[in-house]
Amino acid sequence: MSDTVDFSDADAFTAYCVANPLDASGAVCVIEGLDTFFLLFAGALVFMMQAGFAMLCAGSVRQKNVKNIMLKNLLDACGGALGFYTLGYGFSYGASNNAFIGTSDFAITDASSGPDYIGFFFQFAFAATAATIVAGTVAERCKMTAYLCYSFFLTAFVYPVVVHSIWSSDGFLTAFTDEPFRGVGMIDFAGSGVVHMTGGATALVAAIVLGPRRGRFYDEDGNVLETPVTFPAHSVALQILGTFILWFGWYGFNPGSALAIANPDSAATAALCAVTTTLAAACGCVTAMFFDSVMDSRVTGEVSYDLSMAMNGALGGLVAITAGCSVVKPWAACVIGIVGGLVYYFFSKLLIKLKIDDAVDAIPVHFANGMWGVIAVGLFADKDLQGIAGYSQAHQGWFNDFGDLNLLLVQFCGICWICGWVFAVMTPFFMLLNFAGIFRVDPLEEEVGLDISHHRGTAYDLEPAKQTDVEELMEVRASRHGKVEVP
Amino acid sequence: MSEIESLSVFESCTAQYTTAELDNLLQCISDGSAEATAAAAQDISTGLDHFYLIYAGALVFFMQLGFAMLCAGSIRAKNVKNVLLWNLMDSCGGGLAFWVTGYAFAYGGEDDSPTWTFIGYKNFFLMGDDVNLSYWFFQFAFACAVSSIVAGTIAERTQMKGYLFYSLFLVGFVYPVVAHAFWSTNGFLANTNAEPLWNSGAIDFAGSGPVHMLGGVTALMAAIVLGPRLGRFHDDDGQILEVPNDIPGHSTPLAILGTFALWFGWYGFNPGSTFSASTAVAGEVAALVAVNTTLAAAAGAISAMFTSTYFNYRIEGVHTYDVAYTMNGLLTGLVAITAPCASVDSWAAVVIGIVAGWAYLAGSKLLVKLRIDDAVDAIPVHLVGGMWGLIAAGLFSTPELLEKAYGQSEHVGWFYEWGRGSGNFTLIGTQLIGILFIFGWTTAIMYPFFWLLNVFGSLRVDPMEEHAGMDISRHNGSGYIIEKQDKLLDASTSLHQRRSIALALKTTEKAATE
Amino acid sequence: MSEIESLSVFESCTAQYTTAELDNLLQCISDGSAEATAAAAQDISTGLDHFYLIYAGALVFFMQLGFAMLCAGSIRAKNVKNVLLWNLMDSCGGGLAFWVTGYAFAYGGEDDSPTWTFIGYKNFFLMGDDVNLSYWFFQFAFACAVSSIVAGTIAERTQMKGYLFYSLFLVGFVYPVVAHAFWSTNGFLANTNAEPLWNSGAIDFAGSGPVHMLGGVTALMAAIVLGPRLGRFHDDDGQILEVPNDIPGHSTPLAILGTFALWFGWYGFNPGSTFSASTAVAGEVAALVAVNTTLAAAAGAISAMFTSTYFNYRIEGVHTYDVAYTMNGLLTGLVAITAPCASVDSWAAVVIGIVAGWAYLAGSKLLVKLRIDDAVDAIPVHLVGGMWGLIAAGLFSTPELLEKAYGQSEHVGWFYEWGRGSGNFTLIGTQLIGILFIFGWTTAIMYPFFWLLNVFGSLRVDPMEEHAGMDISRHNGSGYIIEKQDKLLDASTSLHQRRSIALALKTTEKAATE
Repeated sequence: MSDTVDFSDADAFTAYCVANPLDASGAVCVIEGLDTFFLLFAGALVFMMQAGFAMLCAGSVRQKNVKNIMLKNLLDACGGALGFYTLGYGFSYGASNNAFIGTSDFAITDASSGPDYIGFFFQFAFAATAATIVAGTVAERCKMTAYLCYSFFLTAFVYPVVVHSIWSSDGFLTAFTDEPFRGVGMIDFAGSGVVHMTGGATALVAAIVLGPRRGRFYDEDGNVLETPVTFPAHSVALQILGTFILWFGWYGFNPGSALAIANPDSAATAALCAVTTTLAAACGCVTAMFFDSVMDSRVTGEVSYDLSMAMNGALGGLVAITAGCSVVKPWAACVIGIVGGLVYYFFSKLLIKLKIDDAVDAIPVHFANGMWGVIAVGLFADKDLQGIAGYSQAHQGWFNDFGDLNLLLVQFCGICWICGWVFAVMTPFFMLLNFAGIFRVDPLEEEVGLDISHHRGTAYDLEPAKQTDVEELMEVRASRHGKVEVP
Repeated sequence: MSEIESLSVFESCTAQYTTAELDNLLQCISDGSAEATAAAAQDISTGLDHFYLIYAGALVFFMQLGFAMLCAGSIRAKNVKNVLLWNLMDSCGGGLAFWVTGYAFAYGGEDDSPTWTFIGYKNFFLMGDDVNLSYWFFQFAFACAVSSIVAGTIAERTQMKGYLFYSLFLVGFVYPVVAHAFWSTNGFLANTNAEPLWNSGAIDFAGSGPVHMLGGVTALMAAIVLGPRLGRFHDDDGQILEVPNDIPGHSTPLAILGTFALWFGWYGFNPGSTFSASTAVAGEVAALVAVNTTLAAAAGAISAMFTSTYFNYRIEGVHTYDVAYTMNGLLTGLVAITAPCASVDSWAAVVIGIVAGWAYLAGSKLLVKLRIDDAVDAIPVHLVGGMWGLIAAGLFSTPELLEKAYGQSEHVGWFYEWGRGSGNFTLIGTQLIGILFIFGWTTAIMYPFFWLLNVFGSLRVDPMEEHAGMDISRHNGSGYIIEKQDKLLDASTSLHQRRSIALALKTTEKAATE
Repeated sequence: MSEIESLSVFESCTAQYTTAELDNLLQCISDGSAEATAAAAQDISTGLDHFYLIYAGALVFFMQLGFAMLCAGSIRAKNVKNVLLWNLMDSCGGGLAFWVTGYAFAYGGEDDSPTWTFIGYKNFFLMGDDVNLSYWFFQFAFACAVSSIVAGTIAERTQMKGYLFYSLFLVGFVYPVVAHAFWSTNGFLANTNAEPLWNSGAIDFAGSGPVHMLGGVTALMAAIVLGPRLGRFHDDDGQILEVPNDIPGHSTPLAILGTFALWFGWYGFNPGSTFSASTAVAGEVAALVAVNTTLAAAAGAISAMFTSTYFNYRIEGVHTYDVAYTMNGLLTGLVAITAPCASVDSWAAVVIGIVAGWAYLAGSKLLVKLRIDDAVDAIPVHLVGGMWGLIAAGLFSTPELLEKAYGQSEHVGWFYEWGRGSGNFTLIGTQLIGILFIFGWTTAIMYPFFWLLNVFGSLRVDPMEEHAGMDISRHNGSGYIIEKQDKLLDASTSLHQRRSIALALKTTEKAATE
């Protein structure tokens, strides 16, 4: 500092040294290091959601397909990483002259500094999440090859386009530009729309093209069953394990989307996100479960508590709050969670009515609640919080300003865009796969289970030791020590 | 801050003092510079502290996973759905109860005055702008842990209804009162109070008392009112069995998974209780806490395992190593170090852990003697461990570390009072008062509460349901559907046959082309 | 800092320079202000770095959960309790051993002199005030990982006693010596040493060598001395089987859970090894490390899976996708990137991962050929992967990144030496020396150690126990007690009957009221 400033000019010197008190000491460095650490932490938590999805899906399917679904979840993370690395990140955030897609920074070649790398890491975790949502829906009947094709395609192309349009500063719906769409741009803080709806919409298309599992809605001869057969989950412990891991991971997903922590606004935003995330999940869980209990008890006369309702309700609440977690008040988070629980309940029933088979109910959780989350922002967004979270304050949620429908409208446009894009691209894609005969496994393999037919045997072998061996051991012990009786 | 950003200090100063004397100008420059520095540092610290609390809160929340898996693994397969749902409800119902009243009762409206209050009164529903949200988040995770502790003890025989009632009541009211006493600046036991009890206040860094002991006492009350599971201490005709029936857990992997998850979560629970990582002192305290937590856990596991192995060897003549004792010993070590983690040396952490392992074993045997049935041994872990933790803090707290962590060292651990030659009982006395307070308050409230629930028939399930298992009776079917190997293999025979034909065809074809 | 707080900058300056000229005074204000800022930043940085190490340490500790689940899932159901208890003991016994001697041997008393020492000599029992406690915590988690690596390989046939002996010995002595050589400032291979070997020192950012390769070599020695499990390569009469018997794991979900947990933990293991997050450079390095870790893991899984699928397809004519190969390929990718993660570009991470996948498959096949039985394939993952990681660091390290992460770029990866036109072998040579050192030291110590244990009959369990399974023989019963569905359903029949009656009654009642 003393080298560059002319001390004889007292005014200039004081102006400089007072205006730049932090450059000299390296406090700026602390900020960058801290922000990087924050994203590293958040990215790792979001990554952990992969484990959550894997456990949840594995628990929810039948025992004979466990290995298959776990491998798919593992490959989501791996294929997703490579897909997003080679193409996806460039399409999402690469510099571009158009509002549709990025055109540079493939294989993160432009990255030269910490923020670039950590940005990629954090975004990769999101992309992998979008891909893994579909795994559960198409479980038990989708071919491995098809799955790999689609998960690469999704992370490398379909999802990045959505990201570019909504989150990159070049996108046409983005809020992060000087002149956003209708003065505000789409508010999707952590990706109810971008991540969950994209994944959920893909799952919907896949489920329709793929058709239901054998024996779910139709009997052996293809006749419609009067009551659809429910395939119960094979391990509740795994399901709940997965749910808790997902909830844990969401504390990286939502607060992490503040993308920085070393300034008061970001810090306040991240703290708020942690609270709203918690409340929405809790409300979603309680609502879905008790609503189901009440409805059920009116039919059967006995009160029962359904676990999958509880946990999918919680996940529904989490998905719903993801868009608005930084711009709604805690009470609104509760309302969003409550409605999220109901949205899940009814959409789940609707899917069954429509004979669309979703092995883990990922469509109601991610698609329906993703949509609700995006809408909820249009209803509940709070002007002050928008400011703190770095959004335009030109328009706020409808409930906070009854004369102003702009934000709600923008949110609707976002929904239409995501649905339209995903349906338009993925429908032909899946139909092509189907036409080529590499989408669905053959009926015999499905009957036998994918583990035996494609993964060299079952996932479990709980065979205990041979009884004769055990008895022999006990007898020898008893004679040796003279104290133990043969059980 | 914003003003300083937009306008250089010099500019703002000269604008104010165009005609001022030189001294004034210099003074202003100097002040402005100091202010800008402080503001920038303040910004970073604020961010860092929020981050730290979110990190720690997330880890404490992860303990819910740990409790769920531990409980699920430690009970019979027929009730696994039930107990998992309870644990999920702890986070959800508990979270909401803490939002509605819990936080307000515990910390609402606290001020710096030396007044002792019984309960907070503000920020219900998180209303008001004066709540630090990341602090709320961290505290929420603590509150949920309290009610999860009880879930394991009363598993396999309690009605869902009863569970929900007590869980909401515990998190919404009973726990906050104790947390208020220990941790609010207006609490009578809080050393953050200007004039706490005996001018000392209790040392409970992260909650051996308010969290674990409270959960443990509640579990004890519930277990007494509920009675043991069918077939545990009595036969079908209600005759007392000579040797109590052990009811082993159905899945060791789940239990160990839960144990590791809890241990991991404890690295948020204990170090997070500094609430800050933005100063060198806070960082150093947190580091010490992490180390002590590790050592106490390790020592607890080792002492419980080898002690039980030794006693068992004397009876049976074979060395067996009991997994359940080991992991519960470990957890007791963790519970015990929770109160003194910031104020004891690392060797003391090892000692605390070793004693905790023994305390657990003794507590566990005692419960069986008294025919109190604890499905997962949560009472010896949390009640006994928590009590020992509070006592240990009164024995081993060193002056230097108390100074660092709490900024006071007037009253120190009893062993160090000795070292000073005083033998002053103040700190250990306060710790004992804390124990009595928790015991008295919880018993006085929770025993009648459970008794009433029981009278109204909302506590225990009927024997038929208990035999069939809660999963089938209340949760639409069993938690596991794992068929026998043979059946699956049968189904695959036809597939394999077809495969062999395909392969044979291919080989022939290949041979033909060559 | 305290002085500056109590006295304004202006006051302290004017006190010093009462009669000074304006320039001096201004300079002093500026200096004072800079100093205050630096002090504030220093305070925050210290806190932040402690936090960072606690975070990273907690994640590395989480890997214990990963190892436990992976091992448990990959072995037979009858030994599951045993291997879970081992993994718990790794953390507990290992933690205490590292407290007693390990840390002191590895890092105790290091100084900035260029001396090469064999072993540290201070801070046993964490005594002394000069230990950075959060650093200790982070290193403890590393040390535990070493001994967990071995647990899987020797599972299902090793005595508890033998396991405890070697685990304490490994963490308390063998590992610290290697860690000292690579990472202490007095280590002969450490690039933090002022005059390391060949003026270069080995590049091992987070421990492909000292942690993974060392664990792998120990596992190899143990497996050789122990011999294979009964029925793996020989039939009941001791005749060699023509086709070795595969012994598949009993639960894929546990294994995959473990894999994910390990991967998650690696985000503490690798990025955490910057030891700091409070400077822009440290942040940048940590960010790159996170990216490289991700890519190598992904590439390893993909390459191992497709390669095995391809070879299998040529033999069997059916596409099968092997889960165990995939996850072990993934882990090998992680192990391999651990050494070079801070000094290679992202494309190189992908290449390293792909090669790691192949290396794993080759290693695994080779072991079977040599009839060395590794219950969870830990030797190919950690030994082969660790070796490849050290070599890869010698090949791919770029000058820019070495400069950033290590502050030196005199000797760079061989491919870049080429680019410089020099073909200098120094770095790759040092890496090979590192490999030889780890191999030599570990073999020289551990082989005799295991051999002695074996001679004294403390290593292998007797065949009868092996057949019956360790859980029943040593751990009070089986790890799973999942009753048969049918039995539960039977028990619930009466319940359902009563329910239908209740429902019927209710309906009638309703009809009556209407």
